[in-house]
Amino acid sequence: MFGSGLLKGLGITLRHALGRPVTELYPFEHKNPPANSRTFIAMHVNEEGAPACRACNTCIVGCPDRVLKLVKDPDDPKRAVEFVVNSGRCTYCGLCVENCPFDALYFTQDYERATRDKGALIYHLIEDGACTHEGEVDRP
Amino acid sequence: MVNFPRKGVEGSTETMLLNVGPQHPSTHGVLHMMCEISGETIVSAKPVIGYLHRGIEKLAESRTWQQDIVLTDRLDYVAQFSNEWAYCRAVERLAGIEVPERAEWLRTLLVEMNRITSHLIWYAGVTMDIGALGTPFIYAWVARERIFDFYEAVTGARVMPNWMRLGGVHTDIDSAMLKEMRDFLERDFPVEVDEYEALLVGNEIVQSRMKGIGVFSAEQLVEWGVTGPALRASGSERDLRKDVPYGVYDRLDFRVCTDDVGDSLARCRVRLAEIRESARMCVQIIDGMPGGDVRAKVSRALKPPVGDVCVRTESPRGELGVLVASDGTTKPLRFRVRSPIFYNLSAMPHMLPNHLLADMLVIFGGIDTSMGEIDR
Amino acid sequence: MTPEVRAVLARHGAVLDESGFDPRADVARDAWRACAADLHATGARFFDITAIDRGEAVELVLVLVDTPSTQFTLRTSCPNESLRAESLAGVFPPAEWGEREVFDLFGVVFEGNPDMTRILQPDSSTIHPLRRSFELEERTW
Amino acid sequence: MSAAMWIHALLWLVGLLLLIAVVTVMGVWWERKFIGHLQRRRGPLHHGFHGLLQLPADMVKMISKEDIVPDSADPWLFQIGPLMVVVPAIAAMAALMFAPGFGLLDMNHGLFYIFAFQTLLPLGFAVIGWSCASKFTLIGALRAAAQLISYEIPMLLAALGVVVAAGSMRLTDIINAQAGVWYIFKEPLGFAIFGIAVLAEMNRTPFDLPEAESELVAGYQTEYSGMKFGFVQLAEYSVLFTGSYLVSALFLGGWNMPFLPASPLWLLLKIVACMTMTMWFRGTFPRLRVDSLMSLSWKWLLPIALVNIMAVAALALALPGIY
Repeated sequence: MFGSGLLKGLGITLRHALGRPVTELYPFEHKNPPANSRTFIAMHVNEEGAPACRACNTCIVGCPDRVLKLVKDPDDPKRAVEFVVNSGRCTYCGLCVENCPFDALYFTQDYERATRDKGALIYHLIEDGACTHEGEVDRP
Repeated sequence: MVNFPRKGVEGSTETMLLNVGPQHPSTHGVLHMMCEISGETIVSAKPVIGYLHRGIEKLAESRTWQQDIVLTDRLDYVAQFSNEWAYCRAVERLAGIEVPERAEWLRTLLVEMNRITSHLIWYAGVTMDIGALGTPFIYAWVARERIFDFYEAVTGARVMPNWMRLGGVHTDIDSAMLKEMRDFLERDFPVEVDEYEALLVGNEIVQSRMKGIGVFSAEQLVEWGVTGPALRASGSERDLRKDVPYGVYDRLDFRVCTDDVGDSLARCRVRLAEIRESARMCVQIIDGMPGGDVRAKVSRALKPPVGDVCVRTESPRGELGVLVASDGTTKPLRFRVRSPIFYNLSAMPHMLPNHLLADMLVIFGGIDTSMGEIDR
Repeated sequence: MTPEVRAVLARHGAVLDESGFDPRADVARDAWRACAADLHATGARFFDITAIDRGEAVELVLVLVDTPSTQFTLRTSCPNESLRAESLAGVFPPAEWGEREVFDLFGVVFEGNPDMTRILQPDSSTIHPLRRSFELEERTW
Repeated sequence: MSAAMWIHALLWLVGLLLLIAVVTVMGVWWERKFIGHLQRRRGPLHHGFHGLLQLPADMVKMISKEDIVPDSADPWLFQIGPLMVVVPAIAAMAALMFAPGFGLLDMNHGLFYIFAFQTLLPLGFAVIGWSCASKFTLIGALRAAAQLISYEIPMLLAALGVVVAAGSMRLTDIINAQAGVWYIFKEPLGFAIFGIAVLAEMNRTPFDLPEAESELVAGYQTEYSGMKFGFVQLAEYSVLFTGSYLVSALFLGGWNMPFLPASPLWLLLKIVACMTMTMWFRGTFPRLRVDSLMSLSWKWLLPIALVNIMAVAALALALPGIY
């Protein structure tokens, strides 16, 4: 019958209206991304508290977007003095973490670093040879 | 200036040039349609593209074979896995890489799920275009978000997965996740598709708008270079998943969804049927999934032999071709994407004349544009 | 590859090479359009038209589908001194856009194309970026 | 006219303007909320009780926005266009009766008066669409004019059936005549036609072609911003209110309720129900195409409306006690 499709449509929408909304109230409710979600890059620390990076350059070569910068120690080519991430360019493809032969890099579970300042998107993982995790935010 | 000679209508008053887009609510991105209209009837039309041109084909030449997979995600950003797979298949063929069995099954699984999400985007867009305020849009989005949760849990990203690798896939899917997917696709999802169908195809207003609008025969469409669901709605059985089986399609029991009416409503029916069919296929794949490795060892500095290869795959929008040429170095000599929508859109000047302005959106919906792949 | 296609290719003096992944047929530039038109008459369907820059020449690649499951490429070469070829837009309608793209990105002019203008880049552009001579700036950190 | 009458009229005028403001604010809020829930969203939520203060905030924003006049627009027509829409829309409300003897003007031809002013709306839309010098607004305006004019005829004919049955054009008489049986039961066909036609007159889905956002960006109001846009919105909600009022008064018994004493509350409830109905349609249906819209009016509604009015007249003659 003509009109039955219309009535059925009205029924569907009404049924949904009486059901529960699906919206996530984002700033008020936080959703934790799954464990392997690709977000911001961080650096593991070994037992001595030194960065796990062995300055092998694999991540730099593998990165499609020139996001990472590494400065080696002139005395010890296996030690990184500086490791900088320009996350403003990062496409979160995950190739650096995947390629790292020492598993030094990992992804944080932190996705809230919106900023008005592009400079704030550049953060150090290693500064003066020591691991800094200033970009990372620990959420309870 | 864009070359657009007006045809005019004999014995009529002056025609009017209407620029629909590039900023318009219903051009799905940045498509610009130059329409010559007489009243509300389209006399001639010309799509103007390129507003989203990012030069991906050029960028690919300065990246290594592996890094280019990141770029393929960004071609057709609603059918990411299809693009990845097309590219990976082309390079694997060129370099002679064997893909493990389980990886093929996993790839097929996510590509079919991707077909569902891509068609859900089409559904959302087409209902919006014909004037439903966005209710069906959001219903489609809810299911899509659910599938995107699976993507994120599997690949680590929702929209730009970068999951396939040359010689396999990046991460395996554990059996708990597979079961969750199966439950959703077998139990909850078909019920939602019933609702989509009732709100679109079952609605009398939609029928009055789409029935008999934009009727094209399969011969016409093949001549114009149209592929995919738009062509199958006219009765053609062309589907590369059957014609040139790749992945594990030859081991799945599925039918090619066709319709012989060839109007806009038939195109809607075909896509909705494909959503159901893909969900059915996903369940089959999950049931038949073998164990084993998911990734073959491939050198990071891969140097495929000199030569070129063109691989055709069936993306949600039609026949996606990837042509890669190698000069024996770590970077491609040429990376060419034969975009299905690029050629589908090129048929627009043939399809639109003598239709009303409102029909333009319906016909657009029939070929399901996605500017990311048209402009590359 | 169907016998009809083989016959057409042989008639136009194409050099057939079936050692690669797909059969490829190289024709002279003069026979480009005539060969494509005869292939169209055999029922071969258009799949894609594109180009590969070989340094001293641009190789035009026309991918055609002869049976639903097989494909082959028809190729011709345009030396850098004369980047022009006959248009196939009259034979295969979708080739109009494909040729416009090749013109835009490689600079090959197709004679007889009804709308030989740039398609992806703006009309004011003066470059043909997919040529190998067009080098991207080195990406710096 | 005496001073008392002037004061009476002035008070009513202020009251009606307030009513329009409240109807617009509450209408927009309720529409957003209701459609939000239809779409499994929550609608406005954060300002005030369930987002009630969102709308006053939006109004303040609208008033304080820059008033943009396109370069090529006709400056005069562009300025007076919204007034030409909002004035008839508000003037039509002067004849609404909310309870026996409670209204600005209890005219003995009140229905005629309301329709007369609603007929002026297409002129305002045409002026708006023309003055912007934009093709989208022009198409929207022409669609609005064509649509409103074609749906007026079946609407009037359907209303005429009620007038025939009630024997009066005074709204009070029409509503009081439904103290027993509502006209929706006596003239279901007339109700269906009137409902569809009023939906089209109000530019509501599935007849919202003049502002079809997927085709025409925003139709005739594309170029308007700030408070001029606000005026057009105001007019739309006034028309929505008037239309819902007419459906409730002509067919749903107005302030009458079976087994319960007559009260303006029932009228209000019915109006809200009618408005909610239009929002429900809006949340569910796509829109018609422009040619099927026209053929629906001229090929279907108009002949059926003619049959309807003849049947009603014949019944009224044959069964004077019942009809």
